[in-house]
Amino acid sequence: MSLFYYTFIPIVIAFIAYFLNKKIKLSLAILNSVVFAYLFYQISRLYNQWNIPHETISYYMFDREIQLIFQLTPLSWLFIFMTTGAGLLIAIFTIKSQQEYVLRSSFHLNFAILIGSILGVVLAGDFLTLFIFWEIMTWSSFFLISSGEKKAAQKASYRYIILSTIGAYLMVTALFIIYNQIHTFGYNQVAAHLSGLPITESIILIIMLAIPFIIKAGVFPFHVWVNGAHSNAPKEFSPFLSGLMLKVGIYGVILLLYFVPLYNILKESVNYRGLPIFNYILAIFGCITVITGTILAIRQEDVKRLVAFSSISQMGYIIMALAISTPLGFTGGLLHLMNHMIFKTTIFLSIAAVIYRTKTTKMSEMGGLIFKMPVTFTAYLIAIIALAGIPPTNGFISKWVIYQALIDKGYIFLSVAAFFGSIGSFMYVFKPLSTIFLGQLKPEHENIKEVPFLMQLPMFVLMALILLFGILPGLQMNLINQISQLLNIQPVGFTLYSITGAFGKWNSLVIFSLFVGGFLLAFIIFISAKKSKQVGLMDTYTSGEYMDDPEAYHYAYQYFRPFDRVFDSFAARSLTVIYDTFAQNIVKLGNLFRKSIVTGNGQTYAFYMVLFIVILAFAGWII
Amino acid sequence: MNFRKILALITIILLGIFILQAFLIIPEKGEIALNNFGKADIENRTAQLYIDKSVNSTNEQVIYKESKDKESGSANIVTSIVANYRALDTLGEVTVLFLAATGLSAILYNKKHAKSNFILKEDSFILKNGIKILFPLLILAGSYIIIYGHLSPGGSFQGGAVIATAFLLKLLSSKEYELDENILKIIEVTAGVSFVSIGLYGLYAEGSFLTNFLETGTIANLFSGGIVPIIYITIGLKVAVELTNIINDLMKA
Amino acid sequence: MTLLYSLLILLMLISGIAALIFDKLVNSIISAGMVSLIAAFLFYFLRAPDVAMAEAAIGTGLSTAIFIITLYKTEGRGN
Amino acid sequence: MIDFLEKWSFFGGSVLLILIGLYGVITRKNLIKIFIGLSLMDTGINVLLVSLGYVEGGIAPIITSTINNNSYNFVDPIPQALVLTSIVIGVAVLALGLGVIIKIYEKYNTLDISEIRGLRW
Repeated sequence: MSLFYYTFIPIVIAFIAYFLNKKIKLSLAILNSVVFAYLFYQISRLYNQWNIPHETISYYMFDREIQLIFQLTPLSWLFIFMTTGAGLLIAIFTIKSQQEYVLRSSFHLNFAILIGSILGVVLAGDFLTLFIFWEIMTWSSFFLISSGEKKAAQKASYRYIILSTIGAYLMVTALFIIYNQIHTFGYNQVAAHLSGLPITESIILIIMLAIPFIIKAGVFPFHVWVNGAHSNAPKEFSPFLSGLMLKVGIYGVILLLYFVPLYNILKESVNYRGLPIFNYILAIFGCITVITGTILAIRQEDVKRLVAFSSISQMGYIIMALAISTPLGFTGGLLHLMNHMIFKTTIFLSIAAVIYRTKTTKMSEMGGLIFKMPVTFTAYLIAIIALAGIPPTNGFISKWVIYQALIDKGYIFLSVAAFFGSIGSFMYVFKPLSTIFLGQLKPEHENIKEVPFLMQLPMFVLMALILLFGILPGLQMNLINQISQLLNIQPVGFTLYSITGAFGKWNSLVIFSLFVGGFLLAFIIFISAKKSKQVGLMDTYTSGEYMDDPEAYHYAYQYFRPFDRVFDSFAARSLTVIYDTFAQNIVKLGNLFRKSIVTGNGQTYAFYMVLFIVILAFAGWII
Repeated sequence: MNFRKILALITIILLGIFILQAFLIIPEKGEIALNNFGKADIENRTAQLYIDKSVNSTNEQVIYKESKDKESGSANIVTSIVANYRALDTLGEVTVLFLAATGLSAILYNKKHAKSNFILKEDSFILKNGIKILFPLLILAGSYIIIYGHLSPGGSFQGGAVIATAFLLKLLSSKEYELDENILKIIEVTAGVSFVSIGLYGLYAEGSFLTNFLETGTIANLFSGGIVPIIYITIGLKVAVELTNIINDLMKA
Repeated sequence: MTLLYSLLILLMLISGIAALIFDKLVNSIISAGMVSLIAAFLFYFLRAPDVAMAEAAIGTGLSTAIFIITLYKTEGRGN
Repeated sequence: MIDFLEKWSFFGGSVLLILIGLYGVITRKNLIKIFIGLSLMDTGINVLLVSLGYVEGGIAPIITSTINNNSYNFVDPIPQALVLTSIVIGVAVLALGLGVIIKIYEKYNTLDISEIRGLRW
């Protein structure tokens, strides 16, 4: 099958199914699942066929030939495989979960277009193709975010589209500047051209090209859209948004840093401890992203916002690892990218399942769902173990590689940030666990049941993947080493069970056996020990006080308050506030201008017209 | 005199200077400029062809009561321009008039009709009785001006205005007087439709819109000028009705 | 003859200025009608009898009338 | 002096009338006065157009029993025809504007344009 059809099929099917869906309920979700399954099958067959030739589709515009170029590399295979896999799982999940959702048809339409456009972005062989699909992706995801059920979804999507548009403008400007000089958009030609330019000029162009990717990846100065968009998007789209959309930004960063070998260009610029300054700044941004995301995640009372901030901080890890440009860093970044996609999708899906049953996202309104929704609970538990980086899950391995890379290069600040983020992630993922699943059951949730099987299925698959890659990281390393070869990076040694780091070897089989043993021991102790007694949530003893706000007395409310207090001043100076102040000042300036010129008096406008004519006449007279 | 007015005055004086200096431009070869007062160069203007009544430049003399079958046989050259040479302009102009009147009734449309259609407190005796004599005379004068529009000064616009004035006086004179809007509508529609259908018949008979298809006759006879008097009468009716409508609407507002 | 035209034009300009200056709107409207009337004379002197008739009937008569009607429908109601 | 008047009285006078009307449109506060200004501009433009077509010693472009052929020194008839339509359109548009004024007065109960701020955003 031609590469072009991978992008083409979902988009066309989406439109057909959209009209079908008006007549037959659920047809769109089922059709989407079938199409994604087909694509998934086709793409998995493409593995190891890296010598497929470039594919060119030409069309004419204004008497000029414009080409869409598609190519397949191990890197793009990784991304299209992840995209269709996640798309398939989510499409299966939505069959049941969206039965009461009003904007169902448009959700599936945009979702299929989004999948197609992401495939296009990743398979693109030159910057023009990439940009076209990039824009389709931006718009379809914008519609998806704005179709969230909360009112705040519109504001969040607005913020998202504003940032994306700024990025797109910068990118297209840079591309036109480059095209004007070399008349081609190809990756290699652009890279060659950039390395020939004076260093300041090429760095400006590189930054203009990089900013849209960094915005999509949600890295520090542009992370403001992530929390709002993730928490307000439809519950089924949040997993995809966090699991894949952010990763597409990372794909762009990889493209610029390695694939288009800009690293060589940047080497000639100022270096800091053997690292080009651009890379170092990127790494610092990643590190700030980790800290910001972690601190803000701990403060949240809304479970989706919490996980959204956790996404920000995990993206920081990936950027940090990729930016330091060592073989180990690259491997760690890519490993964490895959693993983060798997466990973050699991977390969001399990939360979506909880929302599906309880219809709320406030943690203080839930509790004790462990016996009501055991599968969801297990999925969440395993995913957060992975997120916190505890063996024998995949999250541990990728974090371990990243730490190795950081310590090997001796970046103290970055390492400290990484450890801080790891401990912080431990704190914030524990909060939903203890408040949603543990604790006392709320009276109104007495009759809750486990979600339907179709919704459990994706969670089972993802749980299995977390454990599988936790035990056998060699499966991922195989592909990553192929990518490393493609990008001329020295591969990292590995076997099926183990990875060779800078200071030693990680053998996951041994660790896994140890953990299973330990777990069994703990389980036996747990079984044999006395059970704790369950009490009702509303049995709180208030000493005769009148409770006007029961929420505030829930133990989930301000769970880590002592910790938060340390960072209160930090959170108050959040970047969102700075952006908002900036926007308000611009509005004030505009108002000042408006009030003096646009007076609302028709006569003034008549006077402007006369003045304009006089100025025209004067201009004609002096010329 | 505040700052605002002084600024306006200065701007307007500047504008005046720029307009007036346009009259001082002496044209170079191939350029067009405004003529001096009284020095209009009619020989080289289109107007000469209209005066000669020969757009195709046969340049025969047009003689009072003798010349026959001139392309536009009306003695009043302005009329021949309005109703024949540039009749399409006039059609557009009538359309603007119609739109303005329609727009006015749309703006002032009042469901209740409760407000007085009159502005004086009580009927004036002199006006009321004077109008009885004056009204038919004014209608007659207006009709004369319209019908003799192709022979003497005057024409449909002037005559229409005179007729509208007659109705204005009638409306002013009496509280009870009400115009029958249906009749006005019928006249207006008939006039408009006949104007366009004359044009269309010209298209059918002679090959282009609003072309003369009747005999033009001898210049300065009452029955001369081909379609000019007919068109002028339709325009006259239309102008009279539209202006009457406008006044009626304004008074009923 | 030139002097006569010039005087008429001067009168027209003075009427125009007066129409803008008068406090009472009725006076303004009458002054504006005066401008139209003088313009009608000027048209006659410019050998344009058709235009003169139109200006006299429409500019002087109807325009002034609709101005007065509007005035009475707005601020003049009650006077 | 006479030469100057002969050359400039019509052109200058009509242009001045246009400018007076424009000044009124820009500075007067009363809506009816603004419309008076507009009608003054209208008149000024009409006079200017007709005077541009004037020919020295010319006669009105009508063939009558005394002016019995077309070899006389006629003035330009085209500006006259244009001005004829312009006058009628002028009064129709003026009436439309005045109708709007009546409605504005019904809504805001004032004719002062500085108090009618419908054009603000």
